[in-house]
Amino acid sequence: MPHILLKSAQVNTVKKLASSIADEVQQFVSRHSSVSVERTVLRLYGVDGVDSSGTPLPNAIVDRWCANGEMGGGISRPFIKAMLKSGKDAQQTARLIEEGKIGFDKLGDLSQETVRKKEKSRARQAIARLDSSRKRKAEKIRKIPLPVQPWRYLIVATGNIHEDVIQARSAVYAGSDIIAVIRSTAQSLLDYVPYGFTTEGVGGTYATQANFKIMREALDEASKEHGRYIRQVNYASGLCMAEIAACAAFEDLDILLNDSMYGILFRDINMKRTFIDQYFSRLICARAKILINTGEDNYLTTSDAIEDAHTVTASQLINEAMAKKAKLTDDLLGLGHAFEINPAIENAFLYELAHAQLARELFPKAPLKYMPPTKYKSTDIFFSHCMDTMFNLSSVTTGQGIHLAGILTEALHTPLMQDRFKSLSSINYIFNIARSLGDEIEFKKDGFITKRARQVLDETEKSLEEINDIGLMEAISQGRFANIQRPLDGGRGLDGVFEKGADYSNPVMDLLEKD
Amino acid sequence: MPHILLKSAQVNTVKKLASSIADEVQQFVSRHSSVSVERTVLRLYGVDGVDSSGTPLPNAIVDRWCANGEMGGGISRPFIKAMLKSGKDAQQTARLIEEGKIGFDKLGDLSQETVRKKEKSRARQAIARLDSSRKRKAEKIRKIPLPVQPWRYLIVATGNIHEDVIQARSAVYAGSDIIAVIRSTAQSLLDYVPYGFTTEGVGGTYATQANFKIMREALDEASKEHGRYIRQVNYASGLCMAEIAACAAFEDLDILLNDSMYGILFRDINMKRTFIDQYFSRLICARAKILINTGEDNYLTTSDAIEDAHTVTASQLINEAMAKKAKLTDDLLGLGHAFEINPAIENAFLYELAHAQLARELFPKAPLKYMPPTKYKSTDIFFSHCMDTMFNLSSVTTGQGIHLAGILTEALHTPLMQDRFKSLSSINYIFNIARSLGDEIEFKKDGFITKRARQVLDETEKSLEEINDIGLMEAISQGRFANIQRPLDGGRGLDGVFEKGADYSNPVMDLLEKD
Amino acid sequence: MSKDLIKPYGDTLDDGIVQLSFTLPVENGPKAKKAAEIYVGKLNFEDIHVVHAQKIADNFTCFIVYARAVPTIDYSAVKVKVAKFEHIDFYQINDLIKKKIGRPISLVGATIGSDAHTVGIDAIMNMKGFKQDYGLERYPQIKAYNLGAQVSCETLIKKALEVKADAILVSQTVTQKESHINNFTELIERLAADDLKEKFVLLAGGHKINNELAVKLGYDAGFGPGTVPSQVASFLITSILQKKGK
Amino acid sequence: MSKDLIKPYGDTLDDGIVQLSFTLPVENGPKAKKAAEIYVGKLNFEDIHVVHAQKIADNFTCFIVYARAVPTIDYSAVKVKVAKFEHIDFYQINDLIKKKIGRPISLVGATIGSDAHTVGIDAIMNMKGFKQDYGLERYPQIKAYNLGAQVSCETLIKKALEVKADAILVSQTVTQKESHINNFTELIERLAADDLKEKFVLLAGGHKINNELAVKLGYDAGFGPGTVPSQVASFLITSILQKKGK
Ligand code: B12
Ligand code: B12
Ligand SMILES: Cc1ncc(COP(=O)(O)O)c(C=O)c1O
Ligand SMILES: Cc1ncc(COP(=O)(O)O)c(C=O)c1O
Repeated sequence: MPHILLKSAQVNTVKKLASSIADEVQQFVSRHSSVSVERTVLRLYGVDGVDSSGTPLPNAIVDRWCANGEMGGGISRPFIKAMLKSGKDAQQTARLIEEGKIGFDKLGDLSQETVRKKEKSRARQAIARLDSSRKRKAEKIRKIPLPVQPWRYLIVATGNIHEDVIQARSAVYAGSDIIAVIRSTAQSLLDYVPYGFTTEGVGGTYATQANFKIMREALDEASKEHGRYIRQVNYASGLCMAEIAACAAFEDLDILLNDSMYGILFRDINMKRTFIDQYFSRLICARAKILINTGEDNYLTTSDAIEDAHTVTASQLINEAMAKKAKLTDDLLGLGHAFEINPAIENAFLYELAHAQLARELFPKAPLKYMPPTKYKSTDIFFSHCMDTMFNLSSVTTGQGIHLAGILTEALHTPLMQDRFKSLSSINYIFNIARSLGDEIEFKKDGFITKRARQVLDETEKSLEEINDIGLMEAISQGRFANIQRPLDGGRGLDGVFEKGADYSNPVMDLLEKD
Repeated sequence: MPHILLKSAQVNTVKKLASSIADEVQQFVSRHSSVSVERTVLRLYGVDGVDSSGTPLPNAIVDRWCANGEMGGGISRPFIKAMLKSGKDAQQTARLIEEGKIGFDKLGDLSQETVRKKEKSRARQAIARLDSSRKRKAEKIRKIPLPVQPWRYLIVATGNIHEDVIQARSAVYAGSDIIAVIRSTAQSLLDYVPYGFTTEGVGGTYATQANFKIMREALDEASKEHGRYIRQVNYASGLCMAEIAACAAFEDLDILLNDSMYGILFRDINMKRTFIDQYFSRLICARAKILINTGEDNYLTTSDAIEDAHTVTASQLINEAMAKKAKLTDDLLGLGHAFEINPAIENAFLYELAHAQLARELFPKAPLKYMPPTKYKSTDIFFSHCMDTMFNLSSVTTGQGIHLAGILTEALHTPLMQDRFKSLSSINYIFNIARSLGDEIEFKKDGFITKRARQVLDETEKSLEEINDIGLMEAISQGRFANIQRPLDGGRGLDGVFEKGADYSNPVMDLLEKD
Repeated sequence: MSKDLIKPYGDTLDDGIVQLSFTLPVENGPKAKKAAEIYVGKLNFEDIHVVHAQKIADNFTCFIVYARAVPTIDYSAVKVKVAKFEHIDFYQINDLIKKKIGRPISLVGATIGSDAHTVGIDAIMNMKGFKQDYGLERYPQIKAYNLGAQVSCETLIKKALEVKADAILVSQTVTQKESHINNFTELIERLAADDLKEKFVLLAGGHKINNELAVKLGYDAGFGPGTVPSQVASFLITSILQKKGK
Repeated sequence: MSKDLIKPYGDTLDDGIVQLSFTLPVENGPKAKKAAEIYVGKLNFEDIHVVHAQKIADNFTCFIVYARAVPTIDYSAVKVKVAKFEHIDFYQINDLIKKKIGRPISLVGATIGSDAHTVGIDAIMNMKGFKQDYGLERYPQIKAYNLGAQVSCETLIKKALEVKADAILVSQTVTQKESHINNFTELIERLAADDLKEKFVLLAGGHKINNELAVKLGYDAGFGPGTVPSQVASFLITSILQKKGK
């Protein structure tokens, strides 16, 4: 790989600044929980399914518990009490609560000791479930190896999980290494995880545990057929980050879109809610070895890729710092960035190389997620195909990790089966003919590319200093990312946030934080 | 530009070897002439038009003169005698000869002195005509500047010169800098230059002086409209190299395809004939400042681009050496090469860069002609478009001169108007976003690219040594270029070759050689 | 052939050449190619060349075809509804509002439904504008309220009434399963139900919107890709004056 | 819908989606776009989206269109003529010739007319072959004479008679203005005139040739892109044996 030789002192400085910014957020996070964190605890304890009106049981239970008033203690203790009372497993207990046969108001007296013990043992079982998913995946990868990077990431988005399977198989046939099922438009705004397999969605297919399973089975088959392990991706961001992480872990998903700020900025979800949820969801990912993808690429769809390049880098550093607090290791950090410079700019490709290489060197061990051009994609599909071809070249040259396939019809529609094939033809071609280009060229010392990368890092440092001074929440309120301003108490989901009481109990989180 | 640092001693060696190879050919050339060289003399003296049966007058006259037997002396002297006899200009004299009113057998007695004087003055007028074309072009370029390199070269090939003009205008609108009118299939096998404008051709449009004029006028208009001087190209190779050069000069063409070996290898034209004709045609080009394009790219359509890369380099060196003997200066040497490596080869792009850069550094002042992929173009037009995109990148990165546009439908048909537009969109995009890439990267010292370039040069040196030992004509007989064997006395046009007598006279050539 | 009869042009007038690409749910092979050829024949083409056939999944083959289209159409008979207005500039627009209306005009804009795309409506409304053309918020004579994305019809109408808007600007980007049509229509129906439709100039916009579609759906005009704010403002002023009968 | 009725597939069965690209000889603008839409309608499409319209010359506009094709075809009714032979390998072919014919077979091949493309015929005939498949010259039981390109029909027939050829192989690459059809036909007519047509197995090949076209023109078979020599040899042996009634 060519190098831009970052100053290591400066790298240390920016990493420290990011860590300090994350610290402050973490202090807030540790004092709070949310309804979806609590629902996640239930899911991890084994609650699933829907009630008679179609509401997912975790929601139904948490709603009842909320109605009961005393939220500061968390759902774990009262639910475990109910289990002790019913003498049944979590699922059956949940049913009893839902049917009104057990009420949170009359759980009776149980010794603290007994409850705590039961909580611990349930929590350990929950962790064991995450561990077994991690082991199953490791075993699969031992048998059917991972392909080389950059990994070719293709989306499917028909709205119908069965149709998605057909599309996914086709993509794998053409060379894809990773299949992402895009979610139905605005699922991130739903304060529950839909249940069961689904065949109706706009712009994508609902993320449900059943859908995860259907796709994973298809991909396991495809992995065998094609001799490379095909990873499966879904999206955690939204009002149910941790719940989706749990469902994903249960079904052996490999990657989740999981950004500390995407929901805030692009879905107008309340920032407190988001920070709380992302932390727990990431703890789960870390344990189940689910790689996370962050969403910095999105910034460049609303702000300029040259002018605001440093916001991407700053956000990557913050995402990294927060991820580390949630015990995610470098190999699980699919930090996002994108090839989004206006093609009318002279030497745009040199800027792109500089930005991509900067990310590469700042996070040398992370499997960076690299997003293709989208904003400047033309309805001239032939021209768009050229842009993707250059994106492919930039990716393989700078050694990116997760390569989101650019699609020639990006400016028109979600990809047709043939669009995906055309995209992969270009990717396969470029990755082959330029496989070692990065190893065989150097960027001129103090040339344009090196200077540009340094400039972005300087701007990042400055920006992080400012954010550190005012705090991340204030920075977001001021519109420092993606040119989007979000007030502290605005957006959806704030009503689901609560302060932890002195008696708050979440033994799953405790265990995840400990080991 | 990145560098591969050729050893200058080795560069000297290969240039000397090529020069020595060319010397031997030149010795042969200077002892011979051909019917088409003689027809060219007539054209330069001012003979044009056709006889009643449609045969071009230069052919009709030379045929009569041949029939008369005494060819060793050349056409100049007898024709000048006829002019003196008729007291008319060249054209009228030619008419009289054609009508049988003047016979070559009865030109009467004229003092050597008188004839020689008249020959000289006609020759000087001929040269003046070439000079005035050169000056007109210089003047145009003074007013409407040349665009920057790489120059975007597009072909038109409808068969109908008027339709070609429409296509050419469209290409210029989309960004083309150079328009080449491809010739009708097999025109190179015609032993005459067709006369008048033409509307019927297969695979291209006949090269005629009238067609040249029509296109030049259209391009002059387009140059004005778009503020850049648009060059015009046609093809000299074939049985009429020098005649086409003369016609092209008369109509202010800028570039001619003019290779010392193309006709031999790809058109099965006799090698003696070709060597003789190319020399005179190049003298004319040098005088009229017509840039020549050589055809080494064609080799890679029949032999392998990696295995036989050195044949391209060897041929470029030979073409250069021969061109220098014909007084062509570096700025007129559009030596050919091509992007023709099998895309299934790993790191094919690195090989391409190495080859392109080698050519660049071996001929630093020549406006190299760079040919796009053709052989491995797929009928999958989307894939082919990606290949062209990478070709465009290689070109701008290694600083090529004349950039032949790759067309996505290369494997299907001669370009449609919309194909040309799509091609130029890619070129314009790449040239803009990667304009300075070559200045900002370096090839690793002793890395793959450098080593590959050196290997090709080593193989070239070896090959030139062998060719120098056996002589170029023998080398061609053995199939050293393009894997095509052509015997010394095989192929078309040998019957038009004759040995110069002691009294051979060609005052135009004398003047061209002198100044 | 009269000079208004046209058909596609490859490299010769009326050669009819068209490039097609599509997938058939069949396994690749000579029969699949033949099927593609027959299929394209049914689409009113002749001289059909299936130049490329590529398996892209089990039982799916993608084709690239060149063929000559047979029909001609009379170009002189082609009619298209364009939004009618004179495109004037920032200064002229402000002047005109001052002179002819005598008070700043008021607008609300939003992306409705679950569509989260704001870039389109922002391009028209935000200060900085689009393609070197100032956004509507920058016009001294325009009070522009941009509610952003994911806005319900209810909220939008409420705001429009609250600020006494002269016009409502609606953006839609997601078009899958006709969701834009549904959302545009919902707004119109709600306005109609409350008898508010005539109160506002109604504009629709987005990357797959054109004037014809918008008018069909009941809007006063529709604007697609490449629209600049001053075009929208020009149309608005023309239209508001018309409504006022000036 | 019976399971043999098919239509194009975008991302859902029977959605009919097709991509088209073509040029109309009109100046770009809303009317041009509308004309493109109407035109595609005449080609039996519905739900037509003219997604891109681009001026490519004065008075010429290039369009990219996505639309849903209306017709369906019955795949079970699609019939295609393929050259009938069992594809056997180098050794089997030589064996078969030895056993069944008892002497080496003899072939002449050439690119006829003014077409200078030899790569295609060379791929089939030259020693080194194509795609790791030996060329016909390499077969001990085949005497293959490759005359190269730009060969006249006369020369080719003369050579075929001279070497007592069992088969004649003809290649054509340039197809503009139907020049391949003309050349192929000329050869057939000359052979017929001299009553030689039945004397040889006649093969046609080239980058736009398929079996159907070749058979229509009077050849025994036609071979297009991707053909390897052993396929040709396999067909030849089958066909020669048939002629001999073995
Ligand atoms: C940027 C972008 C995003 C950003 C949006 C950020 C933001 N704050 O807006 C992010 C990353 C968040 C995003 C998300 C998604 N996106 Co999106 N996105 C795009 C993208 C790349 C560019 C759109 C854009 O900004 N264009 C630039 C603006 C200026 O153009 P414009 O919108 O056409 O606006 C102009 C005119 O139309 C007009 N105009 C627009 N509105 C109005 C209104 C009025 C009143 C007037 C007068 C004029 C007017 O004026 C504007 C200026 O000229 C396109 C692909 C592309 N290249 O087009 C996909 C695209 C639009 N997205 C798409 C999809 C499917 C999604 C998702 C649903 C994917 C998913 N399943 O997760 C999500 C979710 C979004 C949701 N629920 O709505 C699809 C839509 C497919 C379809 N036709 O239905 C596209 C085409 C990509 C694709 N090929 O799949 N996206
Ligand atoms: C190489 C090449 C050349 C070389 C030819 C070198 C040579 N000695 O053959 C050169 C550079 C000389 C050349 C010149 C020209 N070419 Co050329 N050329 C090509 C190119 C790039 C590749 C063709 C090729 O070699 N294919 C590889 C072989 C292996 O494939 P194939 O021919 O299809 O053969 C296979 C099968 O068809 C079959 N087969 C073929 N013949 C036979 C015969 C039998 C009996 C059998 C059984 C099978 C068989 O088996 C083969 C192996 O599978 C194509 C573009 C492309 N990528 O296809 C253009 C192309 C064929 N050329 C074209 C043209 C127009 C020309 C010129 C006329 C251009 C001009 N006006 O100057 C000239 C002149 C040639 C002339 N008069 O014939 C056009 C043809 C357009 C058309 N459809 O009519 C093409 C398509 C390029 C284009 N887009 O314009 N060309
Ligand atoms: C980090 C992240 N999360 C989630 C999403 C998708 O979110 P939604 O389903 O809300 O559209 C994206 C889309 O690009 C993303 O980058
Ligand atoms: C040097 C040279 N001359 C001439 C030609 C064209 O020759 P012809 O008109 O004989 O096809 C080419 C074609 O590529 C060429 O490279």
